[in-house]
Amino acid sequence: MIKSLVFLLEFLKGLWITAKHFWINIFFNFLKLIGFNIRDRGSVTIQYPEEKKEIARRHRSLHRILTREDGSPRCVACMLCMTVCPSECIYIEAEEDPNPEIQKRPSKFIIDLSRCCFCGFCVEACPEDALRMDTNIVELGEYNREKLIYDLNRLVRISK
Amino acid sequence: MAEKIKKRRTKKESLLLNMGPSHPAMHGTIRIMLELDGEKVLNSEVEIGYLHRGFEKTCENKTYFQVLPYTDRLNYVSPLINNTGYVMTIEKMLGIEIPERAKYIRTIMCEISRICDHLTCLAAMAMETGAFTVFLYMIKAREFLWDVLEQTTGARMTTSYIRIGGIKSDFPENYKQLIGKAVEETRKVLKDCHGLLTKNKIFLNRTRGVAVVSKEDAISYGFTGPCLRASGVYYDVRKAHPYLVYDQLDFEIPLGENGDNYDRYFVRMLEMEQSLRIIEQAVEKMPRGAIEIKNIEEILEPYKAIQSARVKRPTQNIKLSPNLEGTEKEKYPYILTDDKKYIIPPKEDTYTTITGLISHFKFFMKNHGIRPPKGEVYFSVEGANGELGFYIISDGTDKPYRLHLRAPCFHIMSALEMMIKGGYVADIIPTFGSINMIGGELDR
Amino acid sequence: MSLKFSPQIEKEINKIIKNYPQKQSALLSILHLAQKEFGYISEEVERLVAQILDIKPIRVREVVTFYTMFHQRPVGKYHIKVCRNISCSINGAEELIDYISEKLGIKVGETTPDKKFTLSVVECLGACEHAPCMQVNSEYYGNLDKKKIDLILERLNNDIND
Amino acid sequence: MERETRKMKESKTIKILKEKFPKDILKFSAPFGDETLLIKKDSLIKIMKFLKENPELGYSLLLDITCVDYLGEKPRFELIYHIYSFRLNHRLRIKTRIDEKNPITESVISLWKNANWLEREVYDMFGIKFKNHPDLRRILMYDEFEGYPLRKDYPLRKRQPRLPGLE
Amino acid sequence: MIKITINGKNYKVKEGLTILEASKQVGIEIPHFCYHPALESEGSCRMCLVEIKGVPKLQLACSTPIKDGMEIETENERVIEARKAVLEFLLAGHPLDCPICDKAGECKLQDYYYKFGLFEDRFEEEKPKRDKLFRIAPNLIYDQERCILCTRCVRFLREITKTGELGVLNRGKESLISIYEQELIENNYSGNLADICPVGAITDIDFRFKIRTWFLERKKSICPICSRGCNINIHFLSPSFPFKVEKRVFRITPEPNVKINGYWICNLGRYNYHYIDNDRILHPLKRNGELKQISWEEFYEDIGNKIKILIRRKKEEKIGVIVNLSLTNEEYETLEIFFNKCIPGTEIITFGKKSGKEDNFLLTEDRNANRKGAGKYRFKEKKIDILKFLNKKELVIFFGHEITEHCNIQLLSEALKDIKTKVLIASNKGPLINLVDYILPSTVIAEKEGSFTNSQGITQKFYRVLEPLGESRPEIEILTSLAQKSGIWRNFLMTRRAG
Amino acid sequence: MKADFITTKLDYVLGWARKFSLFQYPFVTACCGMEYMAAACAHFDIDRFGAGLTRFSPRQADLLLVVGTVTQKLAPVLRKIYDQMTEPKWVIAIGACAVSGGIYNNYAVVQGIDKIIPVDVYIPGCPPRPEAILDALIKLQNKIQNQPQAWKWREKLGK
Amino acid sequence: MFLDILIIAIKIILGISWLLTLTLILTWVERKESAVVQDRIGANRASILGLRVFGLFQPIADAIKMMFKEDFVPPFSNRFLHTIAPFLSFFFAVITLAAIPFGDEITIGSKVIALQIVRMNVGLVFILAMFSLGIYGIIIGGWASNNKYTLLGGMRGTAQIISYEIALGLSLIGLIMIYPSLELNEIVKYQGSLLFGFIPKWGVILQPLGFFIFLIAGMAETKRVPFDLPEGESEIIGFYTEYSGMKFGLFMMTDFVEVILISALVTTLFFGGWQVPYLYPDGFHFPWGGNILLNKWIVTVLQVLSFNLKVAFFCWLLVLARWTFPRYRYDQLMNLGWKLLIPMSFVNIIGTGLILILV
Repeated sequence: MIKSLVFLLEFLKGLWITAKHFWINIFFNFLKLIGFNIRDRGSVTIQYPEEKKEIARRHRSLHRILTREDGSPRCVACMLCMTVCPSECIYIEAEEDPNPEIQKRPSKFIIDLSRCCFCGFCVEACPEDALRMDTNIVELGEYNREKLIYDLNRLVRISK
Repeated sequence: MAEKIKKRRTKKESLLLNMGPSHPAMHGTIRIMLELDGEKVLNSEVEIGYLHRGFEKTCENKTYFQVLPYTDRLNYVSPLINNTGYVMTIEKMLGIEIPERAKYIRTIMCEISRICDHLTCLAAMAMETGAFTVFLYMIKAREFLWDVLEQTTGARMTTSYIRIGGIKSDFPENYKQLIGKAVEETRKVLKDCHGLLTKNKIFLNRTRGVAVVSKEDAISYGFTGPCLRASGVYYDVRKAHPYLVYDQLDFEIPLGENGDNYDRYFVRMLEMEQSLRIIEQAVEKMPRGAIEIKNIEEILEPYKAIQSARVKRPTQNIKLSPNLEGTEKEKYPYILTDDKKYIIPPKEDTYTTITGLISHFKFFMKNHGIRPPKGEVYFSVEGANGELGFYIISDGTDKPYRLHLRAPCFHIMSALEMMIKGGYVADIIPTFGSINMIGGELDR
Repeated sequence: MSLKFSPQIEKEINKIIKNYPQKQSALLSILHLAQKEFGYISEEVERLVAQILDIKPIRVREVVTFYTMFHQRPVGKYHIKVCRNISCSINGAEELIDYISEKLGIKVGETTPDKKFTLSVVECLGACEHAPCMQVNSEYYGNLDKKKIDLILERLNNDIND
Repeated sequence: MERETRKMKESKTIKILKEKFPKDILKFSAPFGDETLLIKKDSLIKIMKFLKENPELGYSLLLDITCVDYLGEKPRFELIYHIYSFRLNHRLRIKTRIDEKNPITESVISLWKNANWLEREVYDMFGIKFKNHPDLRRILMYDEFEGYPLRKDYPLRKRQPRLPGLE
Repeated sequence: MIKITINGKNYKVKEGLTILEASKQVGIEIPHFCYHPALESEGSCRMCLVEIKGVPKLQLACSTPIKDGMEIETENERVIEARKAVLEFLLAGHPLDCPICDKAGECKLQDYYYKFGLFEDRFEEEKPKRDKLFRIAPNLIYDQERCILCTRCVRFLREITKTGELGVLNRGKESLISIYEQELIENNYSGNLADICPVGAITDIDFRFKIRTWFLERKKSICPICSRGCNINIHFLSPSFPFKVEKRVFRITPEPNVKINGYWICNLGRYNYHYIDNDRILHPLKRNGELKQISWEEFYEDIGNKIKILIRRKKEEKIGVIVNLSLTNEEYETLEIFFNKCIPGTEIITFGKKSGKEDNFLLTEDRNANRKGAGKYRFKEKKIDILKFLNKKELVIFFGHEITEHCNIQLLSEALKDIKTKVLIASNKGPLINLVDYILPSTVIAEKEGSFTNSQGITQKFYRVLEPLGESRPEIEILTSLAQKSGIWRNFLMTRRAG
Repeated sequence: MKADFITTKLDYVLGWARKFSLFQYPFVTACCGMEYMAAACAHFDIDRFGAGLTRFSPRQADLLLVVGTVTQKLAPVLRKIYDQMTEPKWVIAIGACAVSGGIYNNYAVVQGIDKIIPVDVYIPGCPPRPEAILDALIKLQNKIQNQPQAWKWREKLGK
Repeated sequence: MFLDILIIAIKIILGISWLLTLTLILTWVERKESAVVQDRIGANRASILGLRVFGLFQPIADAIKMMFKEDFVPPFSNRFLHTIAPFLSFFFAVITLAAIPFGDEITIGSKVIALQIVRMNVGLVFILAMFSLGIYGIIIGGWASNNKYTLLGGMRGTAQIISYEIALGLSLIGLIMIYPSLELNEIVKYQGSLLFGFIPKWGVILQPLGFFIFLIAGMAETKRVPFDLPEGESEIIGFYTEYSGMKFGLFMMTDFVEVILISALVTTLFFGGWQVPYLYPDGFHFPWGGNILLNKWIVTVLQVLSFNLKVAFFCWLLVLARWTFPRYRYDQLMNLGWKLLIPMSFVNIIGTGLILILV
């Protein structure tokens, strides 16, 4: 009998915990509603499209290709990113550049985002600092699978 | 009379029920064929392999470096432990010693992962037994832990953070604060969950004495990790074959008594507390790194540096891209081994010197890169589910000849048929939850 | 090819060639002669020499560019050759080169507009004991410093006036 | 100090084994410090049983069974057992070679229960059959699947879809 | 034979070798840039320094001959230190070009730095600026900044081709390699310069930037361009390359074979590899008004029946076979069995490619890969009036398009008009395509195995390098399958077995 | 004319109701499930979009979330579940594996679920962040709102 | 006569609309409360004309969507039974409402109108009877779906409801022994009197054990966590696995309706129904003296409000419990019902009897 009383108490304790959460959250949510935003209390929910969770500086998000001063991509098509990419989502074709200092430039640079695993190896492999994943764009959903294939132009445009 | 009843019983048709693979409690990757007598399980057959992604075969076609992301996705709840296990196996082959700070960081990361894993496991178990709120609390705590991971590694889950020869990057500057907050929040949640589950009569009823695995059975089935310890066997790779800095830290291995679902739950709960202890100790004891010693001024954009290095090597510090933060040259000696053959050279060197550039290319090019000596090696770490062992055969090239994973939950899953036999249909769920089946690791 | 050696020199060349078992070995001597004849060794001269010796002109060019005493362009009256090899460099040759070029108002390899001075930099002159040193036409000047150079240049300048 | 004692123990297992089964052990090696024994295929059960049941050794935990395909070598396959002793705190690797033409070996299911699935996996991935196995079926792949994916001569990307239109 | 000691081990080697050659023979690699087995050693790179006991200074392995009892150390600290120093000097002025350099991956600088160097770059001075896009030949680009002045190229042109277009100009740090004025290297072996350059200074325009070397695999084969039978390496895209690319073969390099081609191949053989991927016939085609794709089975059925009928009607002479001179010995043997032995009476004529110019080195006049081999099986080129030959034939089988080089195509097409069945077995598209009814894809050399007998009479075997493109099949397979369908199978088998 | 007006209004209302009441069937198999959990939980709270209710019966679900790798062995199951769902239904492919096979380009994995079932929104990422999942949900809601709502009486009203 | 019918019709309409509105709100409450308990926010984006109102429109969206969802009948099953099951379930749940009083009688003119749809002297029995009829919906639905899981669910549900029905009934016997009538309004009225002069004679005070048993058994009747075995979302998915669209919606609504009804019953039987302590038809009369006299309309409003507030509280509590506890196992549930609740209710009956005899 005492045992079952103890159990009953445990039930009540459980209810007490949830009720506590309930009332505390109600209280602080109400405060938030009328304009007093007390940090770290109340619901932790981030109301997504309006407010966004701060993305870490180091976070690997959508790729972009950086450009030189004249707007041409910094990439010299060394193909290291293509080599190291474990998901084989980067494809590059190279061509000659008349400038002897550059010599080589990508004629095709395709990232198939649908395969990308966001490991960041391509960024680590890039010896020219041409590729970065610091756009903080993570909302990459598309209606079409083809749209997930990013070509050179699109990747360059992101950085602007 | 009794015999007659028995006879009639045996004549009775039993109900065949197919559970999974797309069953809410089967995590999408398990199928159990049940032979039921009412709600009692007479017999069962567990079918796995619905998440067999060809990990081992794929790895045979990838370089040692490229295998890293794949290891992330084995036990995807605690990727950093997988990383560590894989990387340390390679290190054992190469005979590299890594810096002390890197070891501590690895330890902290592993323990955070372990907590995440246990949280997720217990959350799922609780959810499947109906305690939805506990699930949400635990995942909430995990979110705080993941914040630490995200700030440090650049990804929330699949981090690819542990590297052959060390780690990818040093902690961010505010790491103490971050970890402190995560630990505090986790403690809070654990307290709540203890209140909601640990002594709750319903939960006790559901888990106590259910799916009991005796010591002998546990060993015979090759259990390791929390499930083995729940059966009362003292075996933990961290204690038996200490790696990283576990021998320098003070922690205990909680043991269960009965080997039932409750013990498996409780051992995990206690282990999380131990892990929190380990994290706190490690943060205290960790040797200071460059982030704590020097204030690094960032001056030059990398591209400018590359441009000017064509003429003359720039002398200013280079500001790395945010993704590469934590890998500045000053930090390198603290987080990576000094054997240059197996690590990516610091980005500053790659950008500005020919030697760095050559090392960089050598690391990344196919058929170059990391090439361990010929031979075979087995190394294991204490994964969240048990002994996570990597068996790698190298043929001297830059790709593993064979890579085999000793998946802890594979062994535990093989005992599932035994564990659910004679129980109720409803018992399958907490039992299944308590063994923490992770598809990626089980099916590989 | 319109360019030709004078018959006298041609004779001399033939004589020199005979001294060697292989024709090509006479290259150096013939180049000396050629420089004497034409003042400097132009592309045409190179081709001429190559034709005489039955070798590729590039070999002639190799020799001509290797030795600093051969000029590929017309030089001034005084050809100043400053050593920039190790001993001299350590002793400040670089500075002196800058100084001379500043003083003469020309860059290395150029000739003053009055066709008097040509400044060039050369590898070791074999006078390391006097480093830094330079050679003007066939004369050596060692242990140089700015003062000394002033003196030498002044003298040379005056020399012309004489 | 501790390490030394451990070394002693290691040699103890090997010593006992070498004494007991002089003819069955083909090769002893310790690559990267892991003690490895290559034994004859037929004496597998014998040695395993000894290792498990000998009170001095007590290798009661079967860590893993796996296989390697050395395509082009003879015999082609190598079975690898990792066992662990709580008593000695020691891991041991037992290897045995299996011929391509007759890939059958004895099952260790009578000693360890987890051998059931482990051997099924080896069967599934390499096509090695185990005698006395109660239920030798595919475990990770589906029944319609032809060939053994982890063999070296199976192409990485050869798909055998269960639904049409998946290549 | 004399005794020497290398790294404490005793070896017996032939007399007269240099240390480098001797250690290479016993399997010890000494790093080198300027040394090349076919060229005279110059000793300009200083990479091959080794220590000889009793000699105070380190010696050049490439130019020091061995002596009896010599004790050589190639791996001790002093040697490694010296190598490091040499490398450091070489790298001091080297541009940061790995990303755009085609040599990356097979560059000796990279390899040796990784193996012996791994030092920190201490060079903080300005790097020299030079000409980076210097065209030295129609097919070659020279990068002066990358050059380490090993002079392999200069020596190659002087010693092997004896044309000597290149020279080393200036001296000291100004040294550079150059052509004379605008006189480009225009010999038939210039392509080899890109191969022998140990760094990326000389790059081949044909290969430049097409692909990175680490994506390529190489396999040995035989060059089919002339009757020399040079041994070559075909560099093709590794099967593990994850993307689908039309081009499979990216370059051809020589495979050393002292007896035949030494270390070299000519430009003709080097650059004429496009036939492997371009203009290929991919599927069996049949003309029924217009060309339509058919299956191999259909073809075997059609032609087999035709042959069967002709044999039954004892009109073997109505079958005409026109063979070229680029098939393998095995194929000739099969042809011989098929047409000469099993269907005696068939008329066979042989036409090869027209002869070209020979140069004095490797390239021969005869542009057929296997004239000698064909000769062995009695396939000899004779002057025959083709039109006469074609007269009153009912079935003609062409192997290759070579016949069109020997006759007026107008006349040929007219002559072919009367013939009922015309079959072409060829790997590439050509002029005959419009004239025949059946077009069958056969494989190119790189896709089949067999052997060639070169003009010197050496028979060389080669193996399959690439998978056949499309539905193409080796001729030997076509003939065998055809034999099966044309009712001579048993005979065919027996003769083959007997042969 | 009037009928048209009514149908467009009804279309709008129906679209509104449907987009805010997406009962989901999570077909969770692998890694992305962890992020999906995160999206469903306190910090991101997918319930805010009215898509919080998970129905583990395909009959009741409107939205099939394919979360994680689909292997060849699992493909028939996925197909069956899609077929079992009642109209109207939508599919979101979450994660690289579901979209295209991701890093697993080998013998065991289906290279994109769109070869088995039609997909409305693709989310790349391995795994995608919860934000990406929520964003995709908003994109799907837009799509639902703007697409014609097929319903029984549409034809009767004279289209 | 006509007036009577009109009044009853109005009452029925009012009652049902009250119930349905409350149901819809309860679905919202369920969502929001669970969210807040779990540190979330919960559905709040369903907006009409840009107004979000804390997601209050969410239930509307759900309802509209479900109505237009494809109606699915599994092949090889009885179409009629499959269709009728949810309606049965819903009907028997809603009809229970008839006996519940919302307030005291009001008098308009000469007409005395009970704030209760039907006043019947077997109210309590009627309610119990209707509750137990509800299982037909479940078992028919479970069987007609032609699915093993639904069958399991249906069987579980049947067994559960039947066994808890007993406990539910027995727990009330104590009350019946005390209260003078089976008519619910009478019971409520009785609870208006005071014990010892100051404690309201609410059922919970007279029958704490009975209340406890009734609450648990009532929760079990609603088939919600921790007693949601027939649904058992993560085990057997539930007896309505094969239902889609509005039929499924009906099952869901039945759940919520039952929650409301159980709350209403608890309120009525144990918490004084519409009674406000010390409130009499003419106003407050506090036992410690002092009166506040009120208009009779205000009193009525207060009473109805009080009833609604109490119902709301219990709804809140039941929802809270649903989000707090894990789920029972089938055999444990049976154990709890048969071995704990039923004996306890017997104890309760005997104890009550003894006390009644003694007092």
